[in-house]
Amino acid sequence: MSSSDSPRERMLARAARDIRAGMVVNLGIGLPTQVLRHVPPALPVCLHAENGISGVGPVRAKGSEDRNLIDAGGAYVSTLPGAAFFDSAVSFAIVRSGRLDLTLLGAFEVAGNGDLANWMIPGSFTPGAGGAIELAQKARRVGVITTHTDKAGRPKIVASCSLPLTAPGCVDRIYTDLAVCDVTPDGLVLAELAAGVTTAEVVAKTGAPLILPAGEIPRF
Amino acid sequence: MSSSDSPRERMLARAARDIRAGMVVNLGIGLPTQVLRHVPPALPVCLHAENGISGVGPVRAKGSEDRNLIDAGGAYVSTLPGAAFFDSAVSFAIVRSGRLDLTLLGAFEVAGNGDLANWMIPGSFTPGAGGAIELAQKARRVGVITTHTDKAGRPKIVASCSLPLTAPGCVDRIYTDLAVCDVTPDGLVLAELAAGVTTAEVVAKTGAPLILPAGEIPRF
Amino acid sequence: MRLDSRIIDAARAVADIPDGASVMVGGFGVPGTPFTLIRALVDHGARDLTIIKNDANESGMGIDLLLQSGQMARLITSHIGLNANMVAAMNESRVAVEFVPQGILAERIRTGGAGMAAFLSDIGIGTRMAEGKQRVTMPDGRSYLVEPALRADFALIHAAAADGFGNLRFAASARNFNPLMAMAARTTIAEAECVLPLGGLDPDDIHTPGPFVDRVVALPESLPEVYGVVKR
Amino acid sequence: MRLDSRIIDAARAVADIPDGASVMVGGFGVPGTPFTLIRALVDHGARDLTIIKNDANESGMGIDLLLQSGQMARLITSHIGLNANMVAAMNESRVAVEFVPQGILAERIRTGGAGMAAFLSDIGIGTRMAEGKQRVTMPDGRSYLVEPALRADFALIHAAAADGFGNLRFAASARNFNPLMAMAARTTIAEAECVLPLGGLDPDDIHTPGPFVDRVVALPESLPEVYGVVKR
Repeated sequence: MSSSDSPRERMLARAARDIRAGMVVNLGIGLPTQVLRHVPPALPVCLHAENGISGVGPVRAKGSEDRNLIDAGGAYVSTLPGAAFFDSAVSFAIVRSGRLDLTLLGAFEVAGNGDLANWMIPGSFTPGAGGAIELAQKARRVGVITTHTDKAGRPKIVASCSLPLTAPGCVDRIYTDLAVCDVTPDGLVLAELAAGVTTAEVVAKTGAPLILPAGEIPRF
Repeated sequence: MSSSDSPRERMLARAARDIRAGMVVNLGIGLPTQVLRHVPPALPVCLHAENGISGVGPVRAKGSEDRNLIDAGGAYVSTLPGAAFFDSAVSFAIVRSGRLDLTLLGAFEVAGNGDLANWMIPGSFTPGAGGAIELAQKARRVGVITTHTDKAGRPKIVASCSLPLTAPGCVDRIYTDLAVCDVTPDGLVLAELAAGVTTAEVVAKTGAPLILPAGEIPRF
Repeated sequence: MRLDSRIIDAARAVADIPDGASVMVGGFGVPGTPFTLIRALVDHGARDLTIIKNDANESGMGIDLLLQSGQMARLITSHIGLNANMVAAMNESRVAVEFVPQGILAERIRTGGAGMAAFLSDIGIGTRMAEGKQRVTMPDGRSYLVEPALRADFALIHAAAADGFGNLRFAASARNFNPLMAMAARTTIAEAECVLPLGGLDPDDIHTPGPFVDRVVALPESLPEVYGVVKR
Repeated sequence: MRLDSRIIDAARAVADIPDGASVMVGGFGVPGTPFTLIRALVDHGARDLTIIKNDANESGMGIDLLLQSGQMARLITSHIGLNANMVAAMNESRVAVEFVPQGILAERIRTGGAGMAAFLSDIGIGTRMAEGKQRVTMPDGRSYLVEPALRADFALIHAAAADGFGNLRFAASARNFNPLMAMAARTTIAEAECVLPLGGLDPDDIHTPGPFVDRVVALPESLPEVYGVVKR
């Protein structure tokens, strides 16, 4: 929980607050996995790994890994009491049948209408989609965690994705270092602002039209 | 093995001879199940029960039944060393994917072209097909065991089934108390004769055209 | 992190099953039939139910009670031959019975549980089972039947063992349709002969993972006689 | 009655894999990858192979050896990001790579193993994954993609334990695609860390039933290092 007041940690902590008791949750590689640091230890949550685990526990310390037990990102994990192992078909049955309450994913681009592109950059990054398609399309709720802009300062939230989609209209909520934005039938709504960030800054750094709610915008 | 020289026991013993080492076999209720009495104890054979068992063993004696262990006919069975339990989807996956080498089934009617009717008599017997459809259609080899004629003396082997089919063209071989008949591309062939039975008798009691092979017909 | 507990008593477990609900019921014959949950559903009284079960049990037990109580409006099944009451109810049109070949029934339920829309199969082609079914021709030029997924509002499951999170284990041939139905319902209710604390089941030994199971009902140590060997 | 034994050594187990064969290979990353059978297939030398595997392992291990030996002509997979050799081979068109979303790959293999022709799903609709796929409109008016069954001539499986009849058990996340592929091949070959006598596995504890498995190869008690924890 070091540097817990950095914009990045606040973003992770904010996303963690939407993980509720009793949920079955799948966390993508990278930023989404780091959300775990902010989930209260007493909160009952079932982490799902698409390679066939429910009840994933903390990553194991070097030297105490189980060679047969990795998560979908290749990390040597542990299991919680009550965990289960299953094959890859059952694992995606959980995802597609509505038993996965929430997934948090990374993004190359996310559009104001909820379109997500996070698996392919034609000509430079084409490793295959893995399990991203099903997670994005079928989790009951899909959150994207991303810095608001890329390293060059360009918006990650765009009016329309230029990259091949992972799934259309799948994203419900976007967590960034600057804001929380909700995909609604009316468009993308600025739901919350990070501490010290102005509405004007978020609007300027967002590539999609942003609906500003009436009244004060909550802070996180 | 009492009365092992009766026509009925000879029919069962003849069918048993076509159960070969290493086969996975499903036996229908009634006559087919009784074939087991004639399978040599040392022969390695895996009995499949469609309610989720491979490696079915002998029926248990009264008083030593396991309440959780029945075969698809409701008999309280045992298991052999090396048996496995699985769900009904996996059980029929074995059948449909070509892993069931042989099934022996009963028949109301069986036609010279291999059509089988064994599950429904409109207006009088309509309990549902259970697993018969898949067994008949998908076992690598389908044998029918039946008395050559019904109680009224009418042929069970007919030119064309009048009852609703279990599966069309599915039967490879028919074992009766009088003969063994093979379904071939050319038609139904009289392959073997029971002891003491004449070709003329079989032809007279068979409702489908019967091809008589050149030369002497083997006896069983 | 930790996992939550979903243990509840039988009456409360079925209390929100509404009139008109579809209810999958595990079991093949006696083994795997959730007799206690069925009894609770009879006591609860929801009517106009669509029951999905491999077979109709026998007279006086299992889903025959839902027939006798008048709660069952429709039955989707593979075989009802051991229950003369059900055959009569079908013939008198008191219950609408839809027959599905057993392996197709199993796979349609699994397809629902796996979140797919349908599967394509050649089972039943050339028989009256294929009548009225949608067909698709695949690139190989062959025609297949469209077998739509089956899902239900509720599933009633019988397990040999469970933990509080809903991980389940079945015994012998009592497994049958239970793991498939557990996947295919919006709300899955499992009764278990033995409820263990979390961690009491080895993760490699679990037949149905907890995420599919919403409610766990512990059976009494001394099981009612109906679960026993059938005397004939 | 008794069950037969199917134990054989690795070289003989793969000896009849012909040029041009399709071969499913279990594993997700290191866990569940049948490294010994893959090595035997390299030594055997069959060429022009179509490999079906969730991922391409990493450089220098697993199916990367079949790439480096020039035996792999096609790969059907969900993700190859951890193997730069495979990415390069794809980009240089030395291997034809077909990508399938991971859950669809799993289910297409299971559909093959269950003897069905295809399943219908909405996964990928609205993305380039749907391009060129056959579509079917169901009675609900919605359009679905036809996902054809995947079968193979051979499957190479890694199990934690087996008995001589071919009943298999997997360990933890090493299960992954192994049970699905074991169902979907004409000839299924399993290597096992521990081969028990018949009866050594409880029938309730078996993940893949013996009727799906043709050959069982016992691994040495001291496993090669490639099976171990990956050092990075």
